[in-house]
Amino acid sequence: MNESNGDKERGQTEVLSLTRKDFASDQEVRWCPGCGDYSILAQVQKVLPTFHLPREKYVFISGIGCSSRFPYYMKTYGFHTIHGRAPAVASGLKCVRPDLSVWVITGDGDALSIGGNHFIHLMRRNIDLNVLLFNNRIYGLTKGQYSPTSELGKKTKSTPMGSLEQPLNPVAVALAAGATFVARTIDTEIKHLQQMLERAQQHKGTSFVEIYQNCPVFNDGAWESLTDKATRSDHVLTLEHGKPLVFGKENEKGIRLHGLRPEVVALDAVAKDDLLSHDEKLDDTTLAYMLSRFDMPQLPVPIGVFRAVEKPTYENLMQRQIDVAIETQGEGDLEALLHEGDTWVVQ
Amino acid sequence: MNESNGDKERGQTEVLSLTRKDFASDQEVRWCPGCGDYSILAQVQKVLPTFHLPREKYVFISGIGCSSRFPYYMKTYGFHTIHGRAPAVASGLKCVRPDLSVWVITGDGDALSIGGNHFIHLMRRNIDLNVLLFNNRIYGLTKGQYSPTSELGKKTKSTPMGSLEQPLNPVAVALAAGATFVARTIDTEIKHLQQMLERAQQHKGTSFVEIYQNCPVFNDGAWESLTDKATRSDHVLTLEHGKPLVFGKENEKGIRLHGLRPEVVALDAVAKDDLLSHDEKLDDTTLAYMLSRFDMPQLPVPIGVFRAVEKPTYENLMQRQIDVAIETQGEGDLEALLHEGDTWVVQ
Amino acid sequence: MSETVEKPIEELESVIIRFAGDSGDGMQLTGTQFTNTTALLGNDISTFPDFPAEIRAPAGTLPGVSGFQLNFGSRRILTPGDSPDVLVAMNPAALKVNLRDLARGGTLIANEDAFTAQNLKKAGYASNPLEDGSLNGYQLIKVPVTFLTMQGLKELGLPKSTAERCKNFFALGLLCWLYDRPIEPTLRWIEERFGKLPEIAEANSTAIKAGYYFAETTELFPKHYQVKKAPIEPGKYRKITGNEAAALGFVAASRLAKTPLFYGSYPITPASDILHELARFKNYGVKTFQAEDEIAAVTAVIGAAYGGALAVTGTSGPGVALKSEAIGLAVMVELPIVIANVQRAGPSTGMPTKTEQADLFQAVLGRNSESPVAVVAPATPADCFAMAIEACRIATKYMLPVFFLSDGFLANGAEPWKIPALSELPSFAIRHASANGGETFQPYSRDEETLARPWALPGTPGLEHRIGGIEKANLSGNVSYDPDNHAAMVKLRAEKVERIANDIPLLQVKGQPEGDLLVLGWGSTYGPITAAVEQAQHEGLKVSSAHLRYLSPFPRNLGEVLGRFDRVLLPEMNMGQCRMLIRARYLKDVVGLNKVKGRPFMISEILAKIHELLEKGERA
Amino acid sequence: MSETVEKPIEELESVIIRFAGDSGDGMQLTGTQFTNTTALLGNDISTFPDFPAEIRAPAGTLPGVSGFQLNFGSRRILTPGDSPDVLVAMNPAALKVNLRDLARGGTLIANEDAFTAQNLKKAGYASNPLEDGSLNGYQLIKVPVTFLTMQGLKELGLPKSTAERCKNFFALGLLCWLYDRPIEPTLRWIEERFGKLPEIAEANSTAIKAGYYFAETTELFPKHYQVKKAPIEPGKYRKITGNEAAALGFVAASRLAKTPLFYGSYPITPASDILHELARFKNYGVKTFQAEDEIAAVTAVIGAAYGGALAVTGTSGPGVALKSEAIGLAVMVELPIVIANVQRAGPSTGMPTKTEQADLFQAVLGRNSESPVAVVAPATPADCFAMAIEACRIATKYMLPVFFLSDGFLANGAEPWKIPALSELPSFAIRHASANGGETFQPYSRDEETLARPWALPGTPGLEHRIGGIEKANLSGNVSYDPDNHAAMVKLRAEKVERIANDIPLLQVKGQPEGDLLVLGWGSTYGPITAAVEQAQHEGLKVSSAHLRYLSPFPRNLGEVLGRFDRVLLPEMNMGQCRMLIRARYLKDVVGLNKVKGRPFMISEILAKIHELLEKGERA
Ligand SMILES: Cc1ncc(C[n+]2csc(CCOP(=O)(O)OP(=O)(O)O)c2C)c(N)n1
Ligand SMILES: Cc1ncc(C[n+]2csc(CCOP(=O)(O)OP(=O)(O)O)c2C)c(N)n1
Ligand code: SF4
Ligand code: SF4
Ligand SMILES: [Mg+2]
Ligand SMILES: [Mg+2]
Repeated sequence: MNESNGDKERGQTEVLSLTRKDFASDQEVRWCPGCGDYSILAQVQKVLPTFHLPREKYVFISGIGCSSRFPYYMKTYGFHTIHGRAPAVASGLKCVRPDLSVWVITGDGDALSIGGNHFIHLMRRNIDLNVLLFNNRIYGLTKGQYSPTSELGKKTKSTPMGSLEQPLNPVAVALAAGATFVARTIDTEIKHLQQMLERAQQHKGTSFVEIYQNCPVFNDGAWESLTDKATRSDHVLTLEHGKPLVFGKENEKGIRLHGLRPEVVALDAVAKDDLLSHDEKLDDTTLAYMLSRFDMPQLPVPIGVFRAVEKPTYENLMQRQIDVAIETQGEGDLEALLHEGDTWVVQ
Repeated sequence: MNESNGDKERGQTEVLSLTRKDFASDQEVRWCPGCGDYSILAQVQKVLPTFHLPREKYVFISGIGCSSRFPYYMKTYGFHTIHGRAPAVASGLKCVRPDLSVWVITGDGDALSIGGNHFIHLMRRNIDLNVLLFNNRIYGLTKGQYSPTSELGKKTKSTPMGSLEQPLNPVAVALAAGATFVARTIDTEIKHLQQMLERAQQHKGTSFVEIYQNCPVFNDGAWESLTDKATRSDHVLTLEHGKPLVFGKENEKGIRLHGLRPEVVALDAVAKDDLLSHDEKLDDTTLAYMLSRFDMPQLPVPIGVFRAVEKPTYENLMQRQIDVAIETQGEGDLEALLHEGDTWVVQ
Repeated sequence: MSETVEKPIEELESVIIRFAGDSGDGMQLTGTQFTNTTALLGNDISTFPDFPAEIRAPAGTLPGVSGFQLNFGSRRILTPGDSPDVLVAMNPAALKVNLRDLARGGTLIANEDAFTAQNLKKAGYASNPLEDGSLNGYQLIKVPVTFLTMQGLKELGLPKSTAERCKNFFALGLLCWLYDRPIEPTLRWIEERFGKLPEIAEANSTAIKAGYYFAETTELFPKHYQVKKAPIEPGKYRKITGNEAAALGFVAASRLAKTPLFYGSYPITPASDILHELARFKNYGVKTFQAEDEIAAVTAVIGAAYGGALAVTGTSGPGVALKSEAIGLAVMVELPIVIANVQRAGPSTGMPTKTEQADLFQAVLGRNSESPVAVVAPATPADCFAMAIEACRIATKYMLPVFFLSDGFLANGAEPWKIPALSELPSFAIRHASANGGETFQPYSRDEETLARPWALPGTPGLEHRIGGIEKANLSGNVSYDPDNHAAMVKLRAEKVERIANDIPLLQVKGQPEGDLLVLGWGSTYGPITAAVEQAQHEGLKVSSAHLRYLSPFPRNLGEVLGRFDRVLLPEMNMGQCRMLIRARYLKDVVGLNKVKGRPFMISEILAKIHELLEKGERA
Repeated sequence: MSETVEKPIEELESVIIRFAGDSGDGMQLTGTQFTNTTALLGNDISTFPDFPAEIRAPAGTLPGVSGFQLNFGSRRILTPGDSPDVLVAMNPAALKVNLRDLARGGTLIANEDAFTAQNLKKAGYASNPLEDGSLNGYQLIKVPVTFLTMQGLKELGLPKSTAERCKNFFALGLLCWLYDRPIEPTLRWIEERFGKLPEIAEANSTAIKAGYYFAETTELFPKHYQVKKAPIEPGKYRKITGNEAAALGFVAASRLAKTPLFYGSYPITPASDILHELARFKNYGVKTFQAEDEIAAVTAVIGAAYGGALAVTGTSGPGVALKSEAIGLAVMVELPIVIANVQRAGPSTGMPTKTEQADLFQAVLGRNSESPVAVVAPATPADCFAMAIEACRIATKYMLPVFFLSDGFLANGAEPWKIPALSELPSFAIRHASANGGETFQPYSRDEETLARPWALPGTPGLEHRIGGIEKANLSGNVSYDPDNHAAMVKLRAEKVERIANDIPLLQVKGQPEGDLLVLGWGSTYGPITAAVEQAQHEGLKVSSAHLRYLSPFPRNLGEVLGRFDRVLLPEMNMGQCRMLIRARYLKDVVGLNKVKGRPFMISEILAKIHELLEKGERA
């Protein structure tokens, strides 16, 4: 967990020339063989150098879970906190250190079960953090209980006859809570995953990225129909801003709106102009919300950016109040503060 | 807090003849003069007798806050728990006692700040509880800090220069979390409030009712534009299942959809058929979600039932698994259980 | 102001007044104004408000009663006073709730206009106590306050309800004459406060004058009283409550440490006022964060500490319970945070507006596994300033969580505070680790003296490292499941706390350094204990007192001090929590005096116990 | 099975074997099968698995090593054993991690095929320990397990990886021969388990046989060993782990009390298995609720208790921290809940897969204000059954929260359990309040003996009442801020816990009832303490032992027992938590022996301390 600090004095040129390896710590990666977390780690380590930020400016903060071991593998600052609380720890950090690039790494249990409250409040606060939720629809670290994103009827150790709850849809919940940036991607979609990471980093405000991740040990194949070559193109809809919603092996299918009801149409029968178009910049979240609800078998599952709108960030508003207070009342003076209010002198 | 129990042996006829007074406990009501909570209490006490359930079948469970003192004033079973946890306490109770009519009383801080996690999980579990959220957009009991539903820029004791967070929309969050019944009403709309309480009681599954409530002491007039006679009809849209969305003093205005964008239109210019119609029974929550986002000044604020769909309740599914297990494995026998697995005899 | 014939004036050494009325009657304001005037006159003072639990319970009811007690004198005043000499009762409910505390033979000033049939019923009186002789044991003075106020304001032509609402100022005027306090400071205050509402300002000014002149004129008051200046240390003073002092202390610590303050909190009685106070100090760079719950508050604070802020979270007992898991994280990652707990009566929700000091166990021992922290406790409202700074100093120097244990009594109680010169404040420099030419950075290396690990801030080139709640290898900070490392780290974390004992003052004994009896205290019991022991010493008893402001670790000489006394009495507003810690550690048979009534100790209660113990044992 | 010439057989009193390999090597299975066979032979046994922290750390690495230790004998076996006599190491990492525990001169059976250059590197070996002489102090037996397994399975024509995966069965066969255990029980088990996969079944059967015959034939093993039946109490037995026993105990309590069980929990190591076990018992009417977090788990359980269920929540230390606030609510509303805490090493996340017993403070004292609860702690894995029932009995009889303090050592450790007859189980009837003709119902009236308030269930006509976390008026249960009532209620709640002392067994001393030294223990230290004291007694030392299974309240005679011994030694897997409680209460200078290494005590560690104390003091 140590770094030599020989690179203290490096200049901008060096920063520019960082590579993927520069972001790999000396700790052995200890996920199970075949775990989707490996790919996510690799993509993060690949894109970070392209942001031209020096390594010390990155902080990875996680809760508890398999996914939350992520910070140990990054040669940046890292904090493996407690279960569910990474969003709050990261919020405190970002409030006092807006200069840092802070990433929250969390799992479906960590973010949505024990951490659900911090999750929704982070979304509405719009603190400039990047949140990566590794959704494997299972509790990995505790060896396979169902999670808040597990499908109804899921059989696990804790639910031998099947679970009884409707799964939470992380994208829908984030949108409803007011998230300004919401995206979804898949561990195996390497390029797309990289793009989403870049978009998240570019966005000022809370960026939420749900990543479908496979847990080969406790929930193998959870996303198979989206990753399997044979079915992938019929089941995945890639969202692109300003573009009509099309999918299928030869982009032969599209989505049309019938009142408020989306339907799949064959492109040869329908003009492209009649298709529903994606717009990630809408202030109204209805479209994004509708898309978040698309699911198999009726509709393809969207990946990409659901929403990306600019709003003031919490930490900037916070700093602005301080600036205004100093402007109007003058920089605080301890002496004056102690002598504030009614005083009297005893001789 | 005591009741004489002379009515132990009463029969069905007596049950039928309960009145509002039978639901008032002997405790003095201690809200501030003019508090909106009084009206809500009165409506609850008025509608309960119409459900023809004996008093002992009702349980009111609350968290902490002004609103959460509610159970003390009901001559039923009552449990004033701890801050934010009423949904979980009520869930445990209902799981083991599906025979009871369990009501959760909560505030905007109680339900959405400290209790946000239990709130979303209650919604997705669909346990048959009635949740009344008294939304006064402020922390009343702790004397006036901003709450998760306070508007951005709210000046309070804890935010003298204004709050920094986008408010949460309770209806939108409940819908996104999968709530099967979601409604909204206003403390001063006595009849409508009563209707919503009735609908909540009729619904099997979690019924969530947001009640706009005025706190004259710390947030007076929060809902004024919706309750003021002069502006009310232009600002409030009453949802009715299967009916087009119209509002205004003389029902002269309606809502039309332009793609996914709702707009206010004058009814003389537009045919009623072109208006957006309400449908609370849709499995897809997009319409309900869109409505939940309606807000002044562009759009009127909807009250009424946003969604009411039947799904199996958690406690029934739970019981069903037990029934199936007993059917297939036989009623558990302690002797057999102790002797389960590999055993050996030592002579 | 005294144009009429002077009535005789009698000198008193000290007076205890309690103002009591409906929450709507403005008794807190009356009390505060009287206090401010009194402070300006140079008396020593101590005050304590007693709020109702409800925001605004129905007018005239018992739960709606609001009280404010003030003790002032020409000698040192250590507590708000055991039992009032004077009770001002603005309605029957106020009388009912407060009469039991009034000293036998004490003065009772009652607003007779409020003793209507309806109000009597609300307060549960069968007959009017002002008439039925039940108050014969007291000096009852019936004043038609409401009527006289309305009379006085008649000419202003105000709406009835507005005029009536001025009756607290009438009462204030009356008391001012009675205890020979000028009304000018209040007139000035009214001017400032209501300047923009001239009608209200005039009404209030008129009312206070009316009260003053009425008292001067009426035969109800044949004489009045004087309380001379107290021999107070020279200096500039202000009145301060514990919560105000704590807030100032945190800001001061931030300035002293040249480190911005981050305060994360979720509102809870009686701690919320610290948040409110700090939210005002934005021009001091203070960032306040109202979190979604206590868990978010403390974890955000841990994040802020990680980022290099002076990081403080504040709450009361139930909130600390929720924070326990995260405090354990701070112990493990050895980051400096301060947890201010303004204790209230429990368990569970308990009695939120009442005081208690029963969260000591929770602070010292209330986490999973071996999770040692430091604990400090202010002794008086003003001491909250000094101990808030101490908490910050210890946390940042030793890199660990520090509890600051205040309570409802300190938080809302007020006393005069001699404003310290900046030069008197402790200085504490904060050092952050920086890269050190090529050497491998060891996030869990340690300072030889304090055993603190380096505070290495994200953003510092070359110090990239990872921390977390899993057991850490010493030095490297890597995850470690090594059995011997774990044992070593458990001991290191405990030793770090123990070392603080070298860095805090020794326990001071007031009175003889050895003897029959030591009365030991901690936290807000300081006032009553000190007063009782001084009284006992005055009576010639061989009793001394000592006060713990550091609870973890204890001052180094505690064991030795205990050894010098035959017996040790430890009064606590709990069932014996500090007593247990001391008994376990020093095997000394410390005797407890335990009060869990949601109220501070009375001097007399402690004095009685001293008498009892010394009678049973030897008498000096 | 022994067609060849019989090799000589030697009798042993007891043997400690540790199986160690990569997590993928199936060592837990091997150990379990060996244990089951051994149990059927009538030996006494004790086992303890040592899981890696990672789900599946990379193959061949040190963190990926999984171990299983078994102690069996023809005499009473109290612990899984201090240091193995035999270590089976399936790869270099397993050797590296476990060698330090192997008894000097002990037998080391190594799978030499796994000692490849790559594996040696992964384990951090510079040279091959099997070759470089570094293992000279041990009896090294190198077996090409992988090769021999493949050979044995050649005819089955399986894919290489499938065949290779059978090597644990080969090793099992080998050990079976070596300790003269039949392989038939395992063959039967394979049949049952893999019946539907005949290929796998055949492969495994073939592998175990191959191992058995190889051992019988090879000159590597010139003799084998026999461990005779232990003189165990007659009866029907099964092997049981602490978590299994706890789950059974809760179901049994539910049946005994004729009250359905509701178990609310959030998964956490090492408590999750109780949830998994209970989820299987739906035909017993058990309702399990996997909550969104620990707070929801415990509050749902409070709701279930309110509704009349036997309500239990289970977790480990960090989870208890989160539950603290709600447990305080249960104290205030006096509802019966059981909190099962399967303790793990801390603080914070700590070492989740390792054991410790450092949450005693948290259980007894870890809440805001005065918040007394009862605490019980099982002494052995099987004792979890009895103490789970006790926890439920006490909670429902006294109407309060009860902690059940297990730990990782008990939870995963196994021992033979003599299955009790139903008639031997404690009976406990639960009474619910019912309306009582016209009388006003008092939800806070109390049973004279237990001080319990009535358990009045919603749905009962005529008992409508309100409860909550604000202080309650005695009898009526109304909200009360009355100072005297609060003091009385604080004392009542404490007294309720104290009264339990009349209802639990007295502390039993094993050995002389008085003497030089008492070794006192609680929880999972029972095994090593008892074994060490028996050994010391055998050596003629005047030492006795006593074990606390009730920590709050303590057994009534604890003070008296302590008084009968010159010295008291209290070994604990913490820094002295029980010791502190005892010192504070009885002012007895109890000596601690504290181990916080994530591992249970070794018998020798305790014995050494006994020797040290008795040498310093007088020798018997
Ligand atoms: C307070 C607390 N409760 C429970 C746990 C146990 N726990 C650790 S991770 C986890 C869930 C992990 O699931 P998820 O967040 O989906 O991460 P994954 O392992 O699947 O990546 C649980 C229940 C804990 N560490 N702390
Ligand atoms: C654990 C805990 N934290 C904080 C509090 C203090 N508290 C009580 S009620 C409340 C907020 C009340 O707001 P809301 O839920 O909106 O109810 P209202 O009073 O407005 O009806 C707070 C912060 C508490 N009682 N317990
Ligand atoms: S258990 Fe699943 S999520 Fe966890 S490391 Fe293994 S494969 Fe990945
Ligand atoms: S403070 Fe507001 S919400 Fe609370 S009782 Fe008073 S008016 Fe109602
Ligand atoms: Mg997961
Ligand atoms: Mg509110």
